[in-house]
Amino acid sequence: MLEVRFHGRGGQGAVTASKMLALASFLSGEYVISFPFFGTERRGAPVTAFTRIDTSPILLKTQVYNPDVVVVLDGKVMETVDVTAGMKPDSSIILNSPESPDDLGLRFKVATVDATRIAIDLGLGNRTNPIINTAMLGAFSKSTGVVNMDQIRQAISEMSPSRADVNVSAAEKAYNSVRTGW
Amino acid sequence: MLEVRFHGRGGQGAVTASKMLALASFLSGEYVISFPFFGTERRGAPVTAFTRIDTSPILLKTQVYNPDVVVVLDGKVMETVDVTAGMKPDSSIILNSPESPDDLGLRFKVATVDATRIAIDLGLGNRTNPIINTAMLGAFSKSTGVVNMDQIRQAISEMSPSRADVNVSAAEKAYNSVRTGW
Amino acid sequence: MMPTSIPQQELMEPGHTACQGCGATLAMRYALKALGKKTVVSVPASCWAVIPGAMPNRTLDIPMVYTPFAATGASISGLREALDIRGDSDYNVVGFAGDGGTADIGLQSLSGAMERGHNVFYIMYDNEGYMNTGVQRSGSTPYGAETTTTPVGLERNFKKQQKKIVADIMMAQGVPYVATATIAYPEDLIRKVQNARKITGPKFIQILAPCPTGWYYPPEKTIEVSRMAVQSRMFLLYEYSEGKFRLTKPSRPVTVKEYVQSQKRFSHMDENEIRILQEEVDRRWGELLEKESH
Amino acid sequence: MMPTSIPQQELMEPGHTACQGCGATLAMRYALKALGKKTVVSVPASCWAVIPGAMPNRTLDIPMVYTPFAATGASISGLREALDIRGDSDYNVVGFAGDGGTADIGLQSLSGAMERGHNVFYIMYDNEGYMNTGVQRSGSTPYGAETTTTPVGLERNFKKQQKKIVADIMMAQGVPYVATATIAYPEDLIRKVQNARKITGPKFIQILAPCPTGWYYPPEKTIEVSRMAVQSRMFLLYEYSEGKFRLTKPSRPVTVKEYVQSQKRFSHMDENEIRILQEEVDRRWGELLEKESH
Amino acid sequence: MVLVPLADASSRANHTGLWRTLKPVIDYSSCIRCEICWKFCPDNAINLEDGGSASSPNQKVASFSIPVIDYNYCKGCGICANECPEKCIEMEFEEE
Amino acid sequence: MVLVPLADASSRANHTGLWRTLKPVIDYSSCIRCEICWKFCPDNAINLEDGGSASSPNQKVASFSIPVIDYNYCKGCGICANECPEKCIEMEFEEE
Amino acid sequence: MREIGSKASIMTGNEAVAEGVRLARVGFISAYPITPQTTIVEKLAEMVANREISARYVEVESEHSAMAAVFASEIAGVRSYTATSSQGLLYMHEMLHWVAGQRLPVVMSVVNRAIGPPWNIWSDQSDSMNQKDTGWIQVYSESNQEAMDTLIMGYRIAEDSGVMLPFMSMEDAFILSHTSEQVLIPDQDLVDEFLPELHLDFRVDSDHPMGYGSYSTPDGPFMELKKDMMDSMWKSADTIRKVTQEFSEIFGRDYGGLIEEYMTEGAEYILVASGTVASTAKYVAGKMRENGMKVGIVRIRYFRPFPAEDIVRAVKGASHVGVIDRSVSFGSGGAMFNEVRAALYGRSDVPVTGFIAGIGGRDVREEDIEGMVNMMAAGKEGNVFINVRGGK
Amino acid sequence: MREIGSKASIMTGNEAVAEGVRLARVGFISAYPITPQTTIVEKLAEMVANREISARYVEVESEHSAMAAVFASEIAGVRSYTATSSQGLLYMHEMLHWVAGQRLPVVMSVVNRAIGPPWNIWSDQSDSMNQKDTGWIQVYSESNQEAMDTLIMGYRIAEDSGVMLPFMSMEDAFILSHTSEQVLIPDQDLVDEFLPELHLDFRVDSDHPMGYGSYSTPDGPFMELKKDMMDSMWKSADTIRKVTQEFSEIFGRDYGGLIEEYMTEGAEYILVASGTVASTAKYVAGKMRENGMKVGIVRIRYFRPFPAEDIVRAVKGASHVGVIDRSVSFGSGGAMFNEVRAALYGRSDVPVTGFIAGIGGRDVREEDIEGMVNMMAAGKEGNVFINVRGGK
Ligand SMILES: Cc1ncc(C[n+]2csc(CCOP(=O)(O)OP(=O)(O)O)c2C)c(N)n1
Ligand SMILES: Cc1ncc(C[n+]2csc(CCOP(=O)(O)OP(=O)(O)O)c2C)c(N)n1
Ligand code: SF4
Ligand code: SF4
Ligand code: SF4
Ligand code: SF4
Repeated sequence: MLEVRFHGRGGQGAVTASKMLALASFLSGEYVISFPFFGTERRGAPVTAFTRIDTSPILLKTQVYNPDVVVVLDGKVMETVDVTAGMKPDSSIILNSPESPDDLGLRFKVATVDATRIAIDLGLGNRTNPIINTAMLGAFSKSTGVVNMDQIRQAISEMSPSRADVNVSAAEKAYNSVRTGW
Repeated sequence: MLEVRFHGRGGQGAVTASKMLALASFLSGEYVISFPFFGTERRGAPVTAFTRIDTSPILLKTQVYNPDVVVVLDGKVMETVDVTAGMKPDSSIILNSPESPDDLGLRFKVATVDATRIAIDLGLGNRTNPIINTAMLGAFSKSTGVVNMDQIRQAISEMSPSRADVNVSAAEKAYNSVRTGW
Repeated sequence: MMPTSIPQQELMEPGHTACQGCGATLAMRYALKALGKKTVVSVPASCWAVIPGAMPNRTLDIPMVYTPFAATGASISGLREALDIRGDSDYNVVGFAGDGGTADIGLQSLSGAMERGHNVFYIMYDNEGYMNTGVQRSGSTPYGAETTTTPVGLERNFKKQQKKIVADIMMAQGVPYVATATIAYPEDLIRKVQNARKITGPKFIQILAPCPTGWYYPPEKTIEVSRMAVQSRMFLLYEYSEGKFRLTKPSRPVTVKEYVQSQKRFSHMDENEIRILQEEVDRRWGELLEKESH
Repeated sequence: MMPTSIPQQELMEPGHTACQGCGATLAMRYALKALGKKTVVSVPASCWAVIPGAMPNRTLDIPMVYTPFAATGASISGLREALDIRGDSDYNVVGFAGDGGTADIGLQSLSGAMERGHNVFYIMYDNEGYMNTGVQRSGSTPYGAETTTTPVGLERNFKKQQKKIVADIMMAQGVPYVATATIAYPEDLIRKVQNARKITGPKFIQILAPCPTGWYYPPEKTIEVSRMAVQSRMFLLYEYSEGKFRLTKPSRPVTVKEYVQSQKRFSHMDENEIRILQEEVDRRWGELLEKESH
Repeated sequence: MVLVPLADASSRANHTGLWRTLKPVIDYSSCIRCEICWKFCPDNAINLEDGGSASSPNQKVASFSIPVIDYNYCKGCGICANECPEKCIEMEFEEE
Repeated sequence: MVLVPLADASSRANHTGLWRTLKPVIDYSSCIRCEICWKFCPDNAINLEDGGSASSPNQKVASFSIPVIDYNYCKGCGICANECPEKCIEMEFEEE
Repeated sequence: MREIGSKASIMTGNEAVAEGVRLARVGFISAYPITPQTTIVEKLAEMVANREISARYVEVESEHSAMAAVFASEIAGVRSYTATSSQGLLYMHEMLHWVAGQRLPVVMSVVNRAIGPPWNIWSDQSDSMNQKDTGWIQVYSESNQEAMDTLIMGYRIAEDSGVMLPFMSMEDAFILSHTSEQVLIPDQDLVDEFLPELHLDFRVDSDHPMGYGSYSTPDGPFMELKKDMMDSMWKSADTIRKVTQEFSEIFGRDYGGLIEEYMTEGAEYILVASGTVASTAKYVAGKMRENGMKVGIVRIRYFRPFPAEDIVRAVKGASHVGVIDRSVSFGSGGAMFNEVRAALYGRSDVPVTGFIAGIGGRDVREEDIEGMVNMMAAGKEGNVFINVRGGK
Repeated sequence: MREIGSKASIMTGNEAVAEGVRLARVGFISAYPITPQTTIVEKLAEMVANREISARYVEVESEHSAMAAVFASEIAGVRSYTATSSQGLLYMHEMLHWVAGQRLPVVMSVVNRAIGPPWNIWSDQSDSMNQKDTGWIQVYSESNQEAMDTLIMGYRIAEDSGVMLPFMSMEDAFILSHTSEQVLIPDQDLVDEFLPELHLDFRVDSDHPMGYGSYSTPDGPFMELKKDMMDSMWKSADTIRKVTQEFSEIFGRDYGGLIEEYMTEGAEYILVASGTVASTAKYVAGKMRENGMKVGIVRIRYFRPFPAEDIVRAVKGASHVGVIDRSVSFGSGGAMFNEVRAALYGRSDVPVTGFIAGIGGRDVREEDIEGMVNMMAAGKEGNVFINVRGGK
């Protein structure tokens, strides 16, 4: 069973990312579960979401306490939330950041991708609200190998059929540009 | 323990009569309980009330099924209600009626009093709505001997202080004119 | 003299258990004459939930749904939609509730149903108090009235607030058909219900229905008191239909004082209190006259 | 140009959790400026029950009682009487509720409190929908708006009914002080609350409070949208005080179409639908002008 | 089948005439058949029965129907007597 | 004593400035101290600080108070920038 | 013969309750009428009008609002009272939770009446039994005297600083509420001594602005708050015993504690019951004892907190226990029956039979109680409906 | 690896429930929004707007009205649906009784959420547990698939001519309602075969005027009506078993019956639980079994009718039974804990421990469940709060 935790802020699509990942894995024949940790917070406030992936039905319904992978959509969240909480020594963390993994000084396996840049370049959202979740999925695919790009493409076209192409491009760009520090 | 059941129609004061009897007995140091059988019926509809009198606290909270005394404030009730239901062979029944006890053909101890006449003569209520409950109590006192007129007087002045005098007169008149068929 | 023009059809049967001289029964009787047999009525807790008698008795020749006290508006919403789904759009769906069940505990449900615009009737029979529970104050009780929860006593705690007039609230909410009526004028009442039938959408009719038991007057005076309520302008008859407002101008006006003196519930009122009431009556009369003028 | 005349005192603290550009917070902020520190506010389920943040946070410098959704009117009745019993008659007792909590589930309790005449304020912040639960239709949602329970879809199921205007209902019920206001005009809003303070008895103020999250416009436009609502006459500002009615006649009128185009919730509307809305706006404007004229 | 709280027996079985203290009696010789008593009876205790034109008692007659009180149901409220324009209904004491 | 659900800690502890994506920056040289930004800020994130008459930047000055944004709380909604009559508030990108 | 005190009188249960409210110096009353509660609040309205009590009385537009009004007045620190019944109690269900969760010592009278449909204004306990998990202390009286005394004790118990939970005091519809019997009215002085003024240390105060209620995340103190309510409810059992004891010292009437044991000494058959049914059962037990049947009665006064230990102790010697429920819990059996069995689990092995009786005001007669004992004697177990017309 | 049917998809619990409503061909929907139920009715509103379901959707002004509207539509013979949560469920308490008492087979979804104050939108079962005696069948699901399937079965069960009781189907807040997982959507044809059209033989009809509800005196059929409800509720257990079996034959998913037994075979420690806590407990049981702890789980699906017999049978071989309540019953202990002990009374003598966990959305973690088993192994009894911050 693989456990993934997403961090972002309200409106950035962390919950959607968690669900897209689940869908992509589901499409490859895995059992999945994806859920947000819901607050009553408003647009802009920190948000967490979880995905579990397994080869048999998932009975465990708790939150994810020891994620195998952590995905951070917005570095600013790290100012208030300990995104590394519960990470195991061999867990990895994927960050939306223009910096290189090594510059971040985290004691885990770190990957970075400049998802905001990718989104803005492709016209996904705007500078205030770039839509970065598909790019993060591309980075996830490459750095973890858990789902492949075909499945991600399929998941994107199911969940956002209207702008599927651009989103797929974003995922691909991220797939190709993610920098893994391990 | 003495068990009494009152029959009348809504507005005639059967419930008050039952309570006055309880008060009179209470004043003579007995334990008492007095309660109506409540319907949702309106003014004019048949009404039943009960009184229990005992020398020790009354634990029995059921309706009265086998009354020692039945008091009927309005003969018309007898057209729909079996006022003699549950009466024991030696139970007595006190009726508001101008007739003599023997003319009524009931197989119980019967007493009659023309309470309506007494009330109207004394100006208690009017012909449409004569107030007869105090008269019925006078008749009850005389024919059963359970409470004496002093206590009835006291009960009346506590419960209807404004027209106590006339009501006491009614009770006395009834006391003196009740005809017992036993 | 011509005999009455009101329909002969009786959809309320005798043998019901209302008090002698009950005005609320007449409100139902007349309303059903105008509505006809293809009608279903929802009745919340109120005298009218008791009037048909205990199970298994019914006194209406139409289906009558017994509804919790606060639920009339919602229940007619559900009935209406379900009958339409069934294809029975020709049924009249009617909520029939007392003033407590309308002005107080049922107001929200009423307002919601009206706002949603269901094709329903809501008839409020207004006996100006909670009568079934033994005469307590409602929002629709008029200023000055004594009830068991506004006992006069040493503090003179009669009802101090003016009557909340639900029909006015319904107009303010934009209900397409709103009317007031009373049992002393059955022809008017029936005509209004018939007019309401012509409108698809929500319809609200408030019927003043005097209650001898709660207003403390002899039962034979029910019609008389109902008539005096109109003549004294204590209860104004109007019809508001799709933006048009029509006010009945009663002949032979009676003073508020005369009206008030016809019922024991007002018997404690002094001149000053009667004046306060008269002034409010005059004010409202003026207001509604104005309203009619455009 | 003179700086604003509104009171400097802040009784709402920063650090609350409202959305960016939330109009409802401004409604509270201004209201408290007018009410001052000796105020207790009862807030039912709504955005405002969440805005102060999770326990142990509070964002107001006055006591705030969290109240079940349907209970605002009754709770201020109890608070008022109890404070009077305590001898604290100088407190302002205020119900502060959203439009869902006022026009729908709280209407009954509101109407009851007003009818009984307690010396209380009821402030409805009107963001025209159930926002805390994610933008559902309320009775106060205007005609034409899309919400999650009135999704347009193939059937064009946007809200089909005209807005239920609670302030109008309150006037019809005879509440001594009724006013409408909006956050784009804080001076007007504050003056109205201050006027209301002069009246002993129930006071009702409806404040239009645009919601970027539910109306789908960018957060920086909150004041602009609030202003346009008045200029387009979609939301009319008035004050009704002890029988006197005063209507604000907005300068620089904007069409309903322009207003509607400023928000995505109306983006599906076609010319005909906009016309229906414009007609209703014109009708009501005429009606209130009339009302003012006597 | 389950038991459902339904009520389907006509209230006609309930003879509320027993509630009566005073009894309305119509003097047909003055009755003008205006139907007012029928109209205002809250207990539906007055039936309009076909009287034929012949039975008209006087000039003012307004209808061919005769109001007949059904004492099984009349509760004796007195409204009919009070409203009768010709005052031809008398409220009498019930004989016991 | 029992536990009662009471909330008595000021929300000031909650730095909602973190929610911000865009950051309003006031150009004091054009600011006329009309207080409009202060008036309309839904987050009470603008404080009026005493600026003294001397610091008046230009002719149109309306008050002696200078609006100062408290970035601990400003969520970056942009209302102040939008309403500023002199357009002297710029919404800038947050540096990371 | 009974001694008559100078303030003895006969009065209905509802009148006695109203007297209790007066004696407790309640400051704020809000209610909505419903048969058979109405005469309580009518009486109180009259007292207010006649200055016999210095309280404010507000008649609201629904029971939800009645409870909301006393919620708010209590939070402002004023001793508050309401009363209701049946549908009215159901209609305030949400508010019951709210008042308990806010730890407000409101006292309410409930006149136990059946739940519709069909409408039925007569006695059964389904209304209050359906509120058993709302966080209110619940007590059933068997006489008018007890109803009045319980109300006065109610404020003492509810307002105890270690309890701070609302208090629901039950009377059976009509059988108590509208039944007149003798009641001794205690002196106001003594009551004042027994029941000090309410002092709520968190009452609304603009000098100490707080949020009353607030919201809590899963990691917030929500679960701790609920556990504290649970703990306080359990601990209230001792407070109840202590207060009942103190009451008996001052006023001379001893109600025992959470339960009353009647002839349980050496009893073979013990019936557990509450309200007026328990009173009748005591009467029948007395009669049956005379005929050699060793019958005893455990009268449940407090159903919340549930007196598990007391019951276990009381039925120890019995060879068969019967539990009378005057309410229905569809799909489960009698609620009291279940809780008694749960309490006895692992502590007893006598057979326990559940009797469901008196629903919708169906009278529970002497012969019904005798029948129950006889069924127990015959070894009958399970859930039995009493005096119900058979078949369909 | 799991087989993917052509109609498989991932969706949230609320989406799955909305699909169930569509498949059940509901005709009338009325609801009021409340987190976390909202997305069910939003989805339905969308389906209606997009003609994916031929139902009318009415958004009313409160939950009391939502239930009143479906009460009325159902009495007119139209299959009806509503959904709510927490405070909304409490607010319709009176109407719950009314719908059950009128014998209307309404189906409702309840998204289990905690009760305030303080406000808390997260999961616990206090809301529905407080409605346990209202005459509704109650069922708890552990997965989105089960939630959808249960809804469809619900109409079959509720509308059975021998049952005719309303049906309340629970989902844990967020943990199911907002969690996405795979769901197989059955074919409409098969559902139509399984679930025939509603035919209410007493539906409103002006040709057969009747009073619906009426009122009853104590001597009227009131008590008989309530007994009939009780009987029907008990008998519904068989209907549930039969319908569940038939469902499994048609759709290939077997939910067992009123309870699910998981690894109870030879289990020493059996935990009785419901909802998603039971799912997690199953996971933990599997892990502990691997470590040699003989743990089994009894998952209560139907809490009403209470599956007493099934539970007695399932726990027979255990040496210690634990019951997890995700709700609080102040002054009594866990409600499931009590009913389990009542059921076992006289039929078992193993120790039974009550665990109260997950209140207000407090996560029930693996270690919490392990801890419970360890406490059982250590012989701990009574009522234990799990994962609560200590002291005060
Ligand atoms: C929730 C609820 N509260 C209270 C009652 C008790 N109740 C039944 S009828 C009634 C009075 C009804 O008054 P109104 O609506 O004016 O009708 P009326 O009795 O005057 O005809 C009351 C208070 C109830 N049945 N349900
Ligand atoms: C009885 C009840 N029903 C539903 C809810 C859920 N609920 C909480 S806030 C809310 C919406 C409030 O809308 P509104 O009053 O307009 O205020 P807003 O959220 O828009 O500020 C709803 C439906 C609740 N808390 N209680
Ligand atoms: S109390 Fe009044 S309204 Fe009710 S039945 Fe009697 S007369 Fe009619
Ligand atoms: S949803 Fe709207 S009203 Fe609510 S906090 Fe956000 S902006 Fe304000
Ligand atoms: S007295 Fe009353 S009930 Fe009898 S016939 Fe006349 S109007 Fe009808
Ligand atoms: S951007 Fe918004 S929150 Fe920030 S200072 Fe300006 S108005 Fe206030």
